[in-house]
Amino acid sequence: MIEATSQSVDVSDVHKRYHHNEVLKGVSFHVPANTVTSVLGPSGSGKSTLLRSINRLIPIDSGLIRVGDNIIGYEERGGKYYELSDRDLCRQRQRIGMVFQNFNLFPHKTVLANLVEGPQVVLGRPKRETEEEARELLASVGLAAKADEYPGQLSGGQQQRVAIARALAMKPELILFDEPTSALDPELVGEVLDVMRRLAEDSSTTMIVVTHEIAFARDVSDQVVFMADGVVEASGPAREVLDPERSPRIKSFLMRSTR
Amino acid sequence: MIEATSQSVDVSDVHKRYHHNEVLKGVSFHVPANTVTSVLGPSGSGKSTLLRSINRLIPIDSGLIRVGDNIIGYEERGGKYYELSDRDLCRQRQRIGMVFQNFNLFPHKTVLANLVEGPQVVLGRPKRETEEEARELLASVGLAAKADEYPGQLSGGQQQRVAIARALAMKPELILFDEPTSALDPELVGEVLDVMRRLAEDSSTTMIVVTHEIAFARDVSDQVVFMADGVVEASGPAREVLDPERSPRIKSFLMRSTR
Amino acid sequence: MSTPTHETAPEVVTHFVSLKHPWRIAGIVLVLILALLLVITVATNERFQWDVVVGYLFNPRILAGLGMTIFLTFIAMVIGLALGVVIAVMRTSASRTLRWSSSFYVWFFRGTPVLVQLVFWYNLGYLFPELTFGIPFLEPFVTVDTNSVITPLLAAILGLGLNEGAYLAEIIRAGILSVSTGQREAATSIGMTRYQAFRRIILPQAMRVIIPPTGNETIGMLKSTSLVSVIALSDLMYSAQSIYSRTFEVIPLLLTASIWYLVLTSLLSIGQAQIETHFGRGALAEAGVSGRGMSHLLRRGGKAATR
Amino acid sequence: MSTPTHETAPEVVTHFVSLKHPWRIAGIVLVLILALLLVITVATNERFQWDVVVGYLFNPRILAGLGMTIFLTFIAMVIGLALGVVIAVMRTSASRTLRWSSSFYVWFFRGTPVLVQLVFWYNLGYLFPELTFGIPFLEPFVTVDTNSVITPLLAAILGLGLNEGAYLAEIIRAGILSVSTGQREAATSIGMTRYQAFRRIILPQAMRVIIPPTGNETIGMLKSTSLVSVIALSDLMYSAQSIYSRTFEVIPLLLTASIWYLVLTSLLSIGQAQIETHFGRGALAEAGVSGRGMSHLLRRGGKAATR
Amino acid sequence: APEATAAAEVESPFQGETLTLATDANYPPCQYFEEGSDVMIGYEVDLWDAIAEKLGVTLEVENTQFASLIPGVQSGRYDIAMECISDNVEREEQVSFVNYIFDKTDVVTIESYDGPITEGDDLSLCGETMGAQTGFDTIDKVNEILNPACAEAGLDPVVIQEYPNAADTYNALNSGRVDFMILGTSAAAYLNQTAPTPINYASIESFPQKYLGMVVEKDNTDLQDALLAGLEAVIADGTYAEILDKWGMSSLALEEPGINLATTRPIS
Ligand SMILES: Nc1ncnc2c1ncn2[C@@H]1O[C@H](COP(=O)(O)OP(=O)(O)OP(=O)(O)O)[C@@H](O)[C@H]1O
Ligand SMILES: Nc1ncnc2c1ncn2[C@@H]1O[C@H](COP(=O)(O)OP(=O)(O)OP(=O)(O)O)[C@@H](O)[C@H]1O
Ligand SMILES: [Mg+2]
Ligand SMILES: [Mg+2]
Repeated sequence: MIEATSQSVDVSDVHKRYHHNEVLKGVSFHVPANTVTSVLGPSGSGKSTLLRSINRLIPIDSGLIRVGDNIIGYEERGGKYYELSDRDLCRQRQRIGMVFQNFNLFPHKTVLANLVEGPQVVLGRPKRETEEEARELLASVGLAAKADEYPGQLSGGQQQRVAIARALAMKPELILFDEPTSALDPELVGEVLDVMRRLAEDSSTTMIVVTHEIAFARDVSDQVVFMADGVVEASGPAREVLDPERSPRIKSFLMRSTR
Repeated sequence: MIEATSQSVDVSDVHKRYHHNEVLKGVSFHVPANTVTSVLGPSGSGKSTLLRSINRLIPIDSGLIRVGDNIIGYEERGGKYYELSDRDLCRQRQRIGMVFQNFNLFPHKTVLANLVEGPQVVLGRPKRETEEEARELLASVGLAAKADEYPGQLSGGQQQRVAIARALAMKPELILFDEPTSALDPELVGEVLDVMRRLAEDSSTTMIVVTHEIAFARDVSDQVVFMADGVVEASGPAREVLDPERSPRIKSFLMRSTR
Repeated sequence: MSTPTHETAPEVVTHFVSLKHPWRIAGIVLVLILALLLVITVATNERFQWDVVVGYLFNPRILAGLGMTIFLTFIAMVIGLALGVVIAVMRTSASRTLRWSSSFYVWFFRGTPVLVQLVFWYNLGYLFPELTFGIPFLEPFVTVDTNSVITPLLAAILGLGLNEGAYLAEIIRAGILSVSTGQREAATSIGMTRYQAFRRIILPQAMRVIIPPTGNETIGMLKSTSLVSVIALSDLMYSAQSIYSRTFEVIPLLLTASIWYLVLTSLLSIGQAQIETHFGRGALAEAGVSGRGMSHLLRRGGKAATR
Repeated sequence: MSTPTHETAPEVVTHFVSLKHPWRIAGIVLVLILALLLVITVATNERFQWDVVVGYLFNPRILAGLGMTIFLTFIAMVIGLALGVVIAVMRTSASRTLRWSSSFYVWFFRGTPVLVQLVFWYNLGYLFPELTFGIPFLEPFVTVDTNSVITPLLAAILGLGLNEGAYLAEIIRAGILSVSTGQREAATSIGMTRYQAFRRIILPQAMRVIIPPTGNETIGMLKSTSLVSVIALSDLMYSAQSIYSRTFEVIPLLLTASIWYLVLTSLLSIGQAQIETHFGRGALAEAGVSGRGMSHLLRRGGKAATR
Repeated sequence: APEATAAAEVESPFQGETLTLATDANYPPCQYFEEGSDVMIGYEVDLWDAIAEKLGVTLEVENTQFASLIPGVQSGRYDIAMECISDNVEREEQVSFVNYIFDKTDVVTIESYDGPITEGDDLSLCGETMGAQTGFDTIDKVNEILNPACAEAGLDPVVIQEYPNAADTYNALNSGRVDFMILGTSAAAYLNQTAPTPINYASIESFPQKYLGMVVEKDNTDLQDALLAGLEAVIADGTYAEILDKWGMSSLALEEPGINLATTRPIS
């Protein structure tokens, strides 16, 4: 087993616009290595866009994202930052996992093949070993029986769990979760969050989780980032940020959810 | 405005299998007209499959589904039930709305066009009127500004709200919601549920809602159906069904969620 | 783009250097040199006889052939598209009969050479001297001389159109396959009939995938029309051939024809690009307004600013 | 299927009547009658001279032509596919140069008739008497007589292959467009390079959409090979023509050729169906194991049981 | 490597060399493939063999299509092209001809034809539909000579339908698409022997004879002269007469061959 070493994340003054719609208006926050950060915020506030930027799935217009010692998309040589080629960028991304809001499973591959694709093709690890690990992962999210089915044959919640397992199979040092439990029933939410929590502790992984589960944000995460309208409205320890007295915005957000 | 008249739903002994996997193992329950029924249950228990069966998007293997006076997919003539042609089946479906778990928005049409497609093409209503109504609906789910964007340009939560609005735009007598608030933040969940509740009361619509929001099930719905493993484990008033003492299954389901 | 957007905290200015693409530059240079060489050799080579080429460009026979090419291509594609949609839908139908008969159609018309089909239609009179219309077993309404009904032009239209239908059916079927099941379910769930769902939801989304190969077929048809020479019609290419078989100016006349084909192809390509943009609306919007299909993901990342 | 599945509560037995499809039955009957009529007229019509048709089926010239047709089709499609993938990727590339030069390639090779391209390659010696290999501005390594390098076969392979590349590029591009952006993002997010993502995620999903039109192209190529007669090669159709130009048995020999084409097309269609099933795995599984693509939605609903 | 050829009877710079000759062997009796084999036969085949022997050269014969013949000769891929090609002034601007025989045009109908066409009465063709192979230069003659005559006589013109080759034309004749077809005299005689359905043929007076020629690159005068010398030798020793006799074409013999006769010695 490769020993994963955790990475800190530093987002500073990131801007991103789609045509005339400025989605990220200068987002900055810091995620220490080996911690769990929850990103909360209303729908459309730019949470998914932020995660995609950290992975450089979309280019940002300005600002800087640092993961560990690296600036995402660049490489330092003699004080200057050179843009990375596709190959090198992929090497950066190998250490960053991502669970998409709409899963994006590979429909032409079985569940098991979805999981081993990354470890085998990208990391070049042996078939036997990766398949064993994948089956273990599947079992831990309650899907041992579905290994040989295709994503199209799964229910929504099952697909979501496969997506989580696919990201974990790469054993990344940083994982970006985009609402990883939205399609799960309360019982499973608990189980899956347990899996994630264990992972965070065991293998010293840094996690950024976009979520609507206030409970998760409060109980599990070391830090909460509250986004609204493309900016970070508040960030810090959960107790502080999720204090209804802090801002009317957060108050109304929380009020509803505790109903 | 067409006055909608509500319909009762009667599901009896419905079986459905995919290859060797029996997904619905004899599901029966009754939904009185003009009530809200929540369907709860763990992931993979067959909730989505059930909703699709009610709409006859998938054929069932055996059993009977009655909506109002009609058996779905059949027509009574002289004591016998004749299978419906595609045309007549569509007439049945016009009165049944559906919000899909994965939204299934029409990606080649703008948000507004997604909403008016049904009213204009299926019901043949005038452009002016339907567009006005659609804009109102969009405003009520907080998306007035997104009317002319394409689904691909929306965030997950925005897409989900469009999907809800699209189903409501048809003013159906029965609406099937498949986890309609999974992608929404707590604040919006409240708003959208309000929209749905108002609808249920105002226009006497029958609603069946697959949901993971225990709070919604408890507060809003007249009846809760708890599914597990392809059968109805319990059904009845929320207070009764969501009583942890009722069965170990329900107990473990609820325990986690109230954490 | 690389200008600082926030004046706050003007710390260390980091220098960012965009990715260089030495191979790309080498590629540009190579392509340009090759293109230049080609243009020079072609333009200056006496053996191409450019004066003859230009002289024939508006020759009445060539223009008549051009007209025939355009006319036949247009008609054949219209018939082919109509047939193709029907057959593609039949091939994905629930009814075994419809599926089998449409598969048979595709098999038969893709399987036999157009040339043979043209000869067959043209010589129908040889095989069936009279055509009879009427209800079976009753006195026929009309009986006509086959050769007078099946004019060469009709034979050409039948031969090319029926044949093209089989090819386009496959293309449209592929298009239908590319649209996810969820889309049909969504259409059905708002009460659309099968026809409405196909017409308004499935087909418009399938179009993105249907158009490029249909462009191929149209451009291919421009050239296939020369097969009608076997039934005494003369299209663009055959007109050129019939001139050079008299004058022996083979290469110049082939060039004349090629120029016209290039003109037609260019017009079609422009049309194709526009139709593609039209049907790609949703996807293009997703990729950013100025984007081209999925290319934004392949494109060099955005520029980072100083911090 | 209509048997009661639960013995509990045997209430009123309701009778369900499946949907009748009178039109479908009429259709079956019509198709069968037409097919029968056609077979009878064709088989019994003396003018088809079936004895002659059969007599030529294994004629050595016909078989040689058949071999040439198969060989050229195979080579041209292999070259075409390789080129097509490269050009399709170039057309969706971020680099303007790559996009432009690939667009130019497609425009040029789709725009000029294959016949002209074949004549051009064959007569390269007319335009460039010697071919020189070497590094520019240095002493060339080899200088050879063009006509001896460009054999007729090489000219045919170049002409057909380069041309086919342009057509297949469009088809593959359409296939790439059919795969959602999310798939590429997902591939990228697990650290795949652009090439790996294309090879393992995009292309396999695009295949479903690529295969049917590629089948068209392959079958079209079987027939297009007859153009190589212009450069002294003789394929199946040309062999038939060269026989009937001596014996004047035009229709029987066209039938002989057609039979072979039908045989080849049938083999290709079977292959196509199997490749389609292979690449449709995921989608087929979704539609139920016994399903065919999206057809389950179109199919008559399941049977309801008595309650 | 070319095999040792018989000693040349005619002196030429090509002695012992290999010359390439291109043809389209789908045109009996000029040249075509013998039934069931790859052996090319025809009166032109006999003739070019005889000439090659006189010149002491080896011929490499390539079978191709018309569209390649002329560019092939011009590009030097081929030295000679022969396919019963008729000589005219226009063509001589592109290539040179070594003329070796006359040809005339015959009118062919199927045996069951019962229309107005009668032998010797050219105007009886007026108003009928004619099929011809594309590039056959008698088509021009119909347009230039016969149709004006028809118009003068107050008759409808001949309707012309062009087909890619003789067999396709014959097929159209057979299925009643055209009333008659025109063919070179020698080809008509051959068709009479082989056609699956019996035919009638008659000659047409208003169409003059024309020269057929071997096609050679314009500037290659050495080869033109050599071929002419070889041809003259073949005529002189009687082989020429023998060949024409064998193919039943003695009436078309050209006793005084020449180069580019369409301009240097026009008929009529
Ligand atoms: N490809 C795109 N083109 C144009 N606009 C886009 C695109 N993607 C996102 N947006 C816009 O950016 C804004 C933020 O989107 P994002 O997906 O980041 O929201 P989010 O915070 O993840 O919301 P949710 O909780 O609903 O998923 C939205 O208003 C959306 O309309
Ligand atoms: N097309 C299909 N082919 C095969 N199996 C299927 C198909 N669709 C659903 N299933 C199976 O049926 C079972 C029930 O699926 P369904 O989507 O109804 O679950 P669900 O209750 O909606 O779950 P969730 O809460 O996760 O959405 C699952 O085990 C799934 O694997
Ligand atoms: Mg989001
Ligand atoms: Mg579900």
